[in-house]
Amino acid sequence: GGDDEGSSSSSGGGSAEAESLRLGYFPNITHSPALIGVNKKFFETALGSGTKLETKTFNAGPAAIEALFSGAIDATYIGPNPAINGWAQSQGTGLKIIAGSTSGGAGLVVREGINSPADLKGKKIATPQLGNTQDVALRAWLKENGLNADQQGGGDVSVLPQDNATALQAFAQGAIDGAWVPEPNYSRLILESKGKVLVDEKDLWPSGLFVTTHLIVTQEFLKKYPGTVKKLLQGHLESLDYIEKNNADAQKAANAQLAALSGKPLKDDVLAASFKNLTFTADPVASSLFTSAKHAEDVGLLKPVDLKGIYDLGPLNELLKAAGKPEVSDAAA
Amino acid sequence: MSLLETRDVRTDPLVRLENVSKTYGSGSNALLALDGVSLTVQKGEFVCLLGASGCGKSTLLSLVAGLDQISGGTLDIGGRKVSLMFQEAALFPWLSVRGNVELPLRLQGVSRPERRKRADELLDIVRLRGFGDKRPHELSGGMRQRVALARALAQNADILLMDEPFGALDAMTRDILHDELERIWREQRLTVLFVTHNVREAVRLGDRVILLSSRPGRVIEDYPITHERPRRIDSPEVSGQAGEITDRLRAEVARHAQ
Amino acid sequence: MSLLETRDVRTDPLVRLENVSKTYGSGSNALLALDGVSLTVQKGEFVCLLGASGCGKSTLLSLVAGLDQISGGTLDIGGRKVSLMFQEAALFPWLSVRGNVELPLRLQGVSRPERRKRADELLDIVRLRGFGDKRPHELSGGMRQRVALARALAQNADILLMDEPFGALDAMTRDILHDELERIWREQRLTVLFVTHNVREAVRLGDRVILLSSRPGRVIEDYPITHERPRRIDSPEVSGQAGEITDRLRAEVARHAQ
Amino acid sequence: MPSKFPSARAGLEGVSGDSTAPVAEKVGVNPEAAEVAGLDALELQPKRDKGRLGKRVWRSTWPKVLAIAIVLLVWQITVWSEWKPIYVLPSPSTVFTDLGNVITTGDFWDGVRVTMTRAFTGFLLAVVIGTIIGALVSQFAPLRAAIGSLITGLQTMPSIMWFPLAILLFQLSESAILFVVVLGAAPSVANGLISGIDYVPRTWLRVGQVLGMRGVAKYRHLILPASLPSFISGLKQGWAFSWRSLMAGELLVIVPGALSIGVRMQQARDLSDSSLVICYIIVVLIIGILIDVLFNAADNALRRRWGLLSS
Amino acid sequence: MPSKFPSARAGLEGVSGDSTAPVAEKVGVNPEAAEVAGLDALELQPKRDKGRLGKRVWRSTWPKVLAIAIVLLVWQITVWSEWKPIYVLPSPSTVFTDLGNVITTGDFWDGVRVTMTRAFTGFLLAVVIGTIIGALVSQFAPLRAAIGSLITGLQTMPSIMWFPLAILLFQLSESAILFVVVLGAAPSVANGLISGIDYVPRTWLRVGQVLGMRGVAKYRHLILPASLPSFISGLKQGWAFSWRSLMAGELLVIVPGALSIGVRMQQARDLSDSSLVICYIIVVLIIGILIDVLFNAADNALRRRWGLLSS
Ligand SMILES: Nc1ncnc2c1ncn2[C@@H]1O[C@H](COP(=O)(O)OP(=O)(O)OP(=O)(O)O)[C@@H](O)[C@H]1O
Ligand SMILES: Nc1ncnc2c1ncn2[C@@H]1O[C@H](COP(=O)(O)OP(=O)(O)OP(=O)(O)O)[C@@H](O)[C@H]1O
Ligand SMILES: [Mg+2]
Ligand SMILES: [Mg+2]
Repeated sequence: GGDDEGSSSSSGGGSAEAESLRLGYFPNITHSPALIGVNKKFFETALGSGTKLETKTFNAGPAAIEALFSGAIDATYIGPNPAINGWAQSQGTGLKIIAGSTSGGAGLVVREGINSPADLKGKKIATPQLGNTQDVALRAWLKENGLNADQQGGGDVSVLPQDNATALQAFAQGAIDGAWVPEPNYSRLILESKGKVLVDEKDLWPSGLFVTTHLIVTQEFLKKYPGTVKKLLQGHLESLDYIEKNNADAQKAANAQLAALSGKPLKDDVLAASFKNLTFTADPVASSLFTSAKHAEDVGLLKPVDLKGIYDLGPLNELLKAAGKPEVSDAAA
Repeated sequence: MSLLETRDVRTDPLVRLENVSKTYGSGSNALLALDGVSLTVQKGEFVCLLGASGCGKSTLLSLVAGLDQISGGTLDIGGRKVSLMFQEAALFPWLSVRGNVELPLRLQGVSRPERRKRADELLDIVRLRGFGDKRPHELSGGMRQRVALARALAQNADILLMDEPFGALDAMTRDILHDELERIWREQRLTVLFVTHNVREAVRLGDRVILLSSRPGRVIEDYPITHERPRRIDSPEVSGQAGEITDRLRAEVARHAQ
Repeated sequence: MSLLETRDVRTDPLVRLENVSKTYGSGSNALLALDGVSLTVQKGEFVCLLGASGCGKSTLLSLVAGLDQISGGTLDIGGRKVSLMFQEAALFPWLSVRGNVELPLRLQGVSRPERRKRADELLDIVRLRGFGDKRPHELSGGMRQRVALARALAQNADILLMDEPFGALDAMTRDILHDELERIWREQRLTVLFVTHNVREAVRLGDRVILLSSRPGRVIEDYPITHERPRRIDSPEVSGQAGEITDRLRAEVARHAQ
Repeated sequence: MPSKFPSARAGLEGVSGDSTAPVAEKVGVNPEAAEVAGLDALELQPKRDKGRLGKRVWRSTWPKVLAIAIVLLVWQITVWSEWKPIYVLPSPSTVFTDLGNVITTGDFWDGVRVTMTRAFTGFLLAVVIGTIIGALVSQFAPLRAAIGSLITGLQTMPSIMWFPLAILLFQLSESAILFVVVLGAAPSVANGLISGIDYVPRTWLRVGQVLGMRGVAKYRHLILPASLPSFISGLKQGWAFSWRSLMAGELLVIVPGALSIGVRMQQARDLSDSSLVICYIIVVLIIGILIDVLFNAADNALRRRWGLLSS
Repeated sequence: MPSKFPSARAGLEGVSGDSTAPVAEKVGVNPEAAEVAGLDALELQPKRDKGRLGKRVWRSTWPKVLAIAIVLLVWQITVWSEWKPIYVLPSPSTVFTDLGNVITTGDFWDGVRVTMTRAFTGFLLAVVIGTIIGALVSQFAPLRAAIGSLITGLQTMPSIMWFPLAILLFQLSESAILFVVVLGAAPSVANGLISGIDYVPRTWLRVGQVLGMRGVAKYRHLILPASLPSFISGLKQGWAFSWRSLMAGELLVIVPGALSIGVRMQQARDLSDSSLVICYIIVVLIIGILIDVLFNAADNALRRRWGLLSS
């Protein structure tokens, strides 16, 4: 990686302000900093009166990337996978990751009776989507444990990419034997369907941290309006601070925003469990992104891609420095 | 065939209408098409129906065929098989001419070669040999009518109802079909109820000619035709009686027109 | 109206067919319906067409109306407005009886009250006063035919082509309509081409009666009818000439049947 | 001999012993039974109880009530049988309690309003566009050769595949949703019209030609009325497509505030709240049925006019 | 005076000066132009070049080629205009290179096979079920009252809402996919049949009655052939629905072996690979068009039989 070119290109820039900032996020607990930032108006406050905030919500990463690329939004919270795909498709010209948001909160939940990797032979395990972080994590983990699984669902273990709703229902009815999923479904499988944790993904990563959500902007916007981007990051950091300092209130705010967006809040126990499993941090845990991409390449789910330059953490580090907090790095492990 | 022989079977009433009435629609829109029609047709009888346009002749046939329900009175055909040749040819466009004629035979379960033979015979009778493979839309109006006739004959019914079957035919073709129809009627001892506007045709063919009044239809006259068969349509007897009936009909239409 | 007066306009050929032929289908399936038909109709003339069933009369009318393309020869109607009354009534089921009659008027841009007045007049002429609000399916066969006549008359065309227009009517109603048609023809100086199977009707109405041969249709006879108008269908002159033409027609059909 | 009404021949049926008699059996049928005989009912429908509104309403209502009762019963029995855990297959009472809760919130009705507005706007647009395309395609042979099949091809495309294009063209606006809806529905409308036009009987076309109809007049007075039955069934299909596309399309742009039905459905699924899922299935079914009732009314009016239904 | 063929009257048209003449204009038209005149072409179609296969093929091909050329041109121009970055709107050449790469893998064809097998199985099932339901509903008035509208109601349900039920009933098996497909397509088939039956002309029904048709014979010999046009258009719609449902349904179950088209489409989207997305749009379009061509062939054969098209 390099903390050189990315940061220098924007940090030196002026304070040009956009008239409006169109920010995307998902109505999902892993996007809590966004949910809270919107709910508590941290973004609006940070952006000031000069820049209007427009928020858009998405149901899935691809749509968010489509919107980002076609100019319908300027920045969005998003998972690592769509970001990598977008980076690869645009050959490193479409977007930049400017901050981390969420880490952790995923793992393999299985039904009673499965106690070791060996027990998984001949079983069906769901993942959210072929080639996404969880899918890759599962495949890498299986490989490590001497089990093979191919892309078409065959092999020792049958890996079945499935949307979350289907996976949850299928697990509840015994149509699948386990699922490697992120929050809040990770907690829901445990709490509602009496699933058992076989692997908590945290345990697989060096510091227990791996990226779940981060914040990206289009390179164009970043170049044109570095000032606005900085203010966006300011709001983002305030949101993270709030979570750290007022965890209970933060949970409430996130759930309130969720309810406003989707009509129904999460159940309290799921909410609490999810918050416990998730770590909200501005650190994008770059090393986990690079490792995960490497794993994906290894299992043939990603064409070799050069991720060098996907991060531009300069503005973030400036803000962190100003706030007297430790800077973050975009270096691979 | 002597007249006596045909008389023989006339003691067997096969179609009986008693005081039959038929109303179309309801409320202010109701239209009384038939009113108190009483009529008995013996087995083997050839009865012709005459009447002004719109007086209810087709309605009467459709009641006898069971296509419409009577609104009053009694109608009884003793459960016989009825075949009706409609005023419009009403052929099925998805079948060839032969297919249309064969259809009643198929429904009777006649075997394929038998069916084909019979259909070709019938097409011969209506002078349409060689048109079996055409489609209905490739025929002229008169040809379609003849196919409909062949189809009706294929049904092998006891009672044959015919609604202006020869209306679209030239005189010569009609004469030929008169002969054929008479032959079939005699050979198969059919009971025929025959609607026409051609009085001479009615006298040529019928054992009886029944006159209906204009809206609502009522039986106003029942002429027995006693000339010996075979009759010729341009014979003086036929012309004479036709003239008489025509005058009565004209009087009736004129009465109604006032 | 004297004969001389009608003769006046006869120097103006309005419909001209020269050696017209018409083939349906192609290849082995081809059917030669008309072959070398030459015929000239003067302005204001009333020409009747006679011929066996399927000889190509309807085909001829549809060629003149421009509904089908001729396969050979020349056809020329000088761009006049043509109205055709089809063999089948072909009313539009989505329109009421009045709506059907008003349709040509609407297309001409006639105003609504004017349209309604005219349609009612026409329905009066065809003796269907009071049936304006019915739907076509509520009419009898003959009534439908009369609506089609009213619709054709509403078109106000120069040339009126009529395909067996009175085939489904009783004698009396037909007589009335003969008179009406003759009156309209005279008053509006129409040119009429009239197909029928009723030879007496042809002689009753026509200035000329043209005989077509059986498949393929060819003009085999052209009788001028010179009896003074008004004629009566049951007058001895009409009957006499009709008899003569009928014999010729019978000979033709018989020839073809062999 | 029976003296009144059509039972006379039926009485004789046994006597004649002719079992192939097609007529006798038909006539003996009583009016209520004739109603049941379906197609024949078109012709044999009794005229007498016209105006007895109550009876008519009852006759069209009881089968619905019965059907619903049967469904509920089977459902409840399945629940009682404990075939599946209650959180997978909730009982009717749970679902109806939930449904009650859902539909008593003003928020829900706001969502219905949002969704229905989109549905109607999109559908109307689709009808206009589909009609124009259908008319043009059926009119011009080269156009038909060029895009005739493409129309059906477009229709088989899942709405989700249009999302990228919709976003590209319309960003994240309401227009993007409408775009998806129109692409879903317009082909059906066009196809219905085309097929209707293709089956206009030749005779009518010839009549139109003789009457000098051309251009717009021909469409107005001949083609459209003659192809109306097929057009209406195309509209009906188009509605189904537009609604399905809308349910997917609403996930494209989520406007905070009133939550559209599509978003609510998706949310219910994401929450794996089976009771709520069934709630929304019921809501969507009811909307679908209400719309279908409208189409059927139009269709019946048409059939009555055409004389295909006794009035 | 012109001596041959139909130009005579056209020649006189100017002379007569009667611009309202409906006939003269029609006759003067030359055969090629008449072809263009669309509907009228049904009647006026020239018979002469029958058998000149080459010309006929060319006539139905050039509009397609032209249409494709125009689309490609517009697309390429848009790309050149740099309206959107190349990774959002790839150029035709990129897409066709990708398409070439995709369709030259055996894996792709395996996927096509899997998907088409499912599509045909599902569609056939839907046709059988839809036909039976349609026949029953149109036959029995109470059934119609009970579930007539429900059929359309079901149709408006997004396939995705059937997933829970599909899993409930069939777990994650092929049957679950078929279930979703059938639920998507059967209503269209049923509706097509019902609407066809409803519009069978009264006269034909009466003819059938007189011929003594009842029960199965009536359906076989009268109702089905008479309602065939509407039935075919129902099948066409049903196919579109089943295909769309399949694309969604295939995401439900990934059966070890080949990756179905639905899964591949979804993946292309997940990868934000717009070129690949367009590839699959093209693949699905082509499959849709091929199937439509089959339906059109059936439809044309039918119209020819019915005399609605000159043969
Ligand atoms: N389905 C119907 N609905 C309403 N009225 C009808 C219906 N069928 C016939 N009528 C009316 O009943 C009367 C008799 O009709 P019908 O067809 O029996 O006459 P018809 O004697 O056959 O006449 P035509 O010689 O012209 O065929 C007519 O006034 C007609 O308008
Ligand atoms: N559309 C068509 N396709 C093929 N052949 C046709 C078509 N129309 C008519 N014919 C054939 O052309 C010939 C003449 O038909 P046309 O309808 O002109 O007869 P017509 O003289 O009117 O007979 P009719 O008195 O029975 O109405 C017939 O042999 C018929 O089979
Ligand atoms: Mg009649
Ligand atoms: Mg004719």
